[in-house]
Amino acid sequence: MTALTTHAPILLIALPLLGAFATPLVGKLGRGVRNTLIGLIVLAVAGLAALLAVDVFAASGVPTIYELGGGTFTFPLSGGQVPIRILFEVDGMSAFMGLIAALIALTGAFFSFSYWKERSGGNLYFSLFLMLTAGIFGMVLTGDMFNFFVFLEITSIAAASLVGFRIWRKQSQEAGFKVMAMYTLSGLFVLLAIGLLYGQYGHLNIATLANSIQGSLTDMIALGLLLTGLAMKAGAVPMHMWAPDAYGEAPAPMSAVLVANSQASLYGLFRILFTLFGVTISTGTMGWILIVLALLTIFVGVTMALIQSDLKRLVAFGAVSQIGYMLLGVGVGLAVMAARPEYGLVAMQGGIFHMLNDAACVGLLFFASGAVIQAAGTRDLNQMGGLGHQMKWTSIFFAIGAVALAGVPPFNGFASKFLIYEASFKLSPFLAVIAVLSSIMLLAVFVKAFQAAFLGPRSNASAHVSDPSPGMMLPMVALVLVIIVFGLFPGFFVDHIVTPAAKALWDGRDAYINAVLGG
Amino acid sequence: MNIGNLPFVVAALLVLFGLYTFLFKRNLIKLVIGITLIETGVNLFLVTLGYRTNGISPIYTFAPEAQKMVLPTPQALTLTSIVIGLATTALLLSFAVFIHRHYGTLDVRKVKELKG
Amino acid sequence: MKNEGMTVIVRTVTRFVYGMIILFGFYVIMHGHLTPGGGFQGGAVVASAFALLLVAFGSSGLKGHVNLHWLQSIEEVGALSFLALAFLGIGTAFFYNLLANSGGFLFGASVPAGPNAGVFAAGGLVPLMNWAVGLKVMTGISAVVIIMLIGSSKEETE
Amino acid sequence: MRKALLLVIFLFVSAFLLLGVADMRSFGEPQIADMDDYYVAHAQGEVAVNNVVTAVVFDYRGFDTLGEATVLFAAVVGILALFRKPRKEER
Amino acid sequence: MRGLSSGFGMWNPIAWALLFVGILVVSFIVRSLGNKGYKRGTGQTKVFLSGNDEPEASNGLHVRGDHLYWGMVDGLSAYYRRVRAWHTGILSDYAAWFVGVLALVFVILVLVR
Repeated sequence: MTALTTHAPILLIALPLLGAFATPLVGKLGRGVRNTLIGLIVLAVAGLAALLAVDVFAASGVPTIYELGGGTFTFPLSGGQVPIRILFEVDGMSAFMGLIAALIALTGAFFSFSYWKERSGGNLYFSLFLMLTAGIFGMVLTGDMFNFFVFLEITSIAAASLVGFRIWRKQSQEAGFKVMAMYTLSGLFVLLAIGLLYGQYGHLNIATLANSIQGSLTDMIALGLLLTGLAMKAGAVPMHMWAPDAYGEAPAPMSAVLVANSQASLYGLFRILFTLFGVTISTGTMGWILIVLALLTIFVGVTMALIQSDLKRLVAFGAVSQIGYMLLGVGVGLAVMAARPEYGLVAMQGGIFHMLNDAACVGLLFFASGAVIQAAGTRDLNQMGGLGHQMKWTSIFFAIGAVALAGVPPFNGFASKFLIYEASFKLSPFLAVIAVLSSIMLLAVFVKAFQAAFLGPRSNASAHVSDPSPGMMLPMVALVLVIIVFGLFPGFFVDHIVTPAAKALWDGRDAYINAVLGG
Repeated sequence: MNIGNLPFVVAALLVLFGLYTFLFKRNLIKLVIGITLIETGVNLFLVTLGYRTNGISPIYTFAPEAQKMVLPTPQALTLTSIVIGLATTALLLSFAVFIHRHYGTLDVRKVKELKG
Repeated sequence: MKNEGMTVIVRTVTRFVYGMIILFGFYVIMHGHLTPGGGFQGGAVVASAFALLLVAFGSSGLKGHVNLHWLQSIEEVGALSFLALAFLGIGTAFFYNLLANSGGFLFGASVPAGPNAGVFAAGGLVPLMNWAVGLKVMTGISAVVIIMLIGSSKEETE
Repeated sequence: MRKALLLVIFLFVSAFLLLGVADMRSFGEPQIADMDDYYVAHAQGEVAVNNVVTAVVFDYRGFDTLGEATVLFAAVVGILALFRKPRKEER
Repeated sequence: MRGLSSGFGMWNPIAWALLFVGILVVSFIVRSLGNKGYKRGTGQTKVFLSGNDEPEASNGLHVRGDHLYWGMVDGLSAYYRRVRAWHTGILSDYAAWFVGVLALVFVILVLVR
């Protein structure tokens, strides 16, 4: 058991990679064998992520170190040693992101088994899915800048291939090209920034870099490149335009995974701002940059969602707007970090808790809309109607996901947004007003989608549809359960999962450095 | 600011040429070329980072005695980054092939089915 | 345009050199731990020989000679064996090089410090990984080139 | 008009980037190189390999190489997926 | 079960649920105090549309997606015209916005710090 816990970080990446490499071969033996293998792998990954999270949260702020190809040094280092191998450094925030990735990977895989059953290229689809999962885990667990870039590129390529996976749709190809181009652009600028940092300090390990960073002009240029590149990969307005294309055109379960991918980029952004640069930069200025990006993201995302007539694209713009809430929560925390008032941590808790809630709700919405589109045979909201008569459960799930995402009590979205509203109100009432207003508009958006798709009289077009197969219902039920449980007991989860994650960013910089370099 | 780091400036200029190509050209293939240029610039930058004056390549087989060696890490990073660049370029070009098949054009301003 | 390949001169020269290119690629892979090069570089060299063949003889000249499924399977085997080699050291840590300096039969020899003539049987997992990656890269890049050529030439004839 | 504005912004970015690069340490004189010195000094002893770059690629930073192999694999799988033959009902 | 507390506000879903149930009970009590003359199946249950008959359920009755909120979209048309024109769908524009934000961030970081 202890060996499993020790090796959990690497197994979280190696197992999906093993699956990804083996899937095209195993797929030749038949669909059942392949699905069994993938199911076992995602279940194992979910178990390992939970195990790792329990282990890390129990350590009360001391990050877990895993040295790849280790045996040279013991950590923390002492006496002039420097980390020479790639390190995994798992603190509360990494473990929290691992939980999100595991939740989405688990539900996405099981949803895909039924969703992609009748389509071509199933082996390649699952291979890419597993690589995307491994990439997300790698991004959130690694403690090495260049390793982070490598995983960033793995997610980029796998994600773009999945976006263009419906080769018979021309929009899909267009979205694939756009996404790949933008991801590559952001990845290359991130690499340039890593090069700048390496040239200055001769290291690639985040903790070592953080220990020696000065805040010179070159560092600031590197920070600007990292900030912009990762914010674009997270989908912050005004660099969000690829995001609705990608989320809208990818297969429905993969849209959920893409959202988790954006959140992993967001994690990278937070890691760089809080841990790598931390107090060497003016946190107030950086915080306000994040807040401005957040407000734009929230408002533009919601208002654009309102006028969409494509169901997937509507949900996609909703997902874009939710990225803004995370940015807002953490941005408020960063803006007040120098003074360290009480509400800074509350804002960070809200922003980070919202990541998990957003993953569950947006995942549910994408799953439900995928089921709807498959049943109705159209993506156009203007041609739908009356589906609720036949698809009772799907419509209920869609409604739950929608009200939870819009922040209607008593669901989980409200719990996290409540913290964001309260804390951002303390910084400036204007922020809270925009946030609340946009939440209300988001509810309006989903009322539109619900009314147009599910309500209305029975029609000939909607007569022969039915709820999807149990294989697709089960993941949706799981996400609904997550939403309800997190909504009913927010205090418990904030205390035990979110607060360690928020504290790891808020005041975990020294612990992060000391875990590698010694006190 | 010193003249001694001109190689860094040259590498950054290559990145900027690529960015210019990406921003101002209309043909999708030229956009891909722009990305490749950025990539090459970044790789060149990484390699220049590792140079040590009068250093030899970090390989001991038949190496001259008692010489300084250049830094090995940037070379390893560049190797990784080159392969990543190859993969992205290949994927982008495949997408371009399909866009041409579906849209009949490679003009970036006409490939805008997804808007609004 | 039908893809029939290039002139007689190019074809003849290609027939002459492609074997040497492949041989050179294998040499680069094999001596990756001693001389400049390694799995990636050697794999790319071998793949360039395939690309040369494709350019010289065209995609129509390729039919029946290369099986894409086989290429893909070999690539997966290469990737899996690389992962398996990395898993070998999991007793200590992932990617632990447990064969280096072990004195054993498989690349277990030690290397004298400082410049030397090179010890072939040293390096532990490194030469094996070179082979795995080389296998993966040569088949992977060849597969990419072949797929893209076949795919885009199909469009032109349709 | 928009193009001119974009050009100005682009030149602005160029200026900052060049400034940042020019402000670095001078070429050929890395200030801190303890990690690389470790590789050069210990590659023969620890990995038993003469080629230090190979030691870095496959041993010290081997995980990056695995990631890189994955990237190439992902590209091949993605291209295979793009050029696959869709089923009749999917066209 | 403890709820959330943000320093000056609190949220407890269990308390909220209890309150919800309480309000439900009160509204049922109020409802039961109402007029007992109500009968199902008579003219009393008919929908009252200014004295007109209720139209037959048909496809034309369904309010389609784009018809919802047209008033709001119309009212914000000045905003929507701009924001729609902004989402051109052209890849070069995507990159242009990226470069624009990069320039802004550089200015803030280098000049303002």
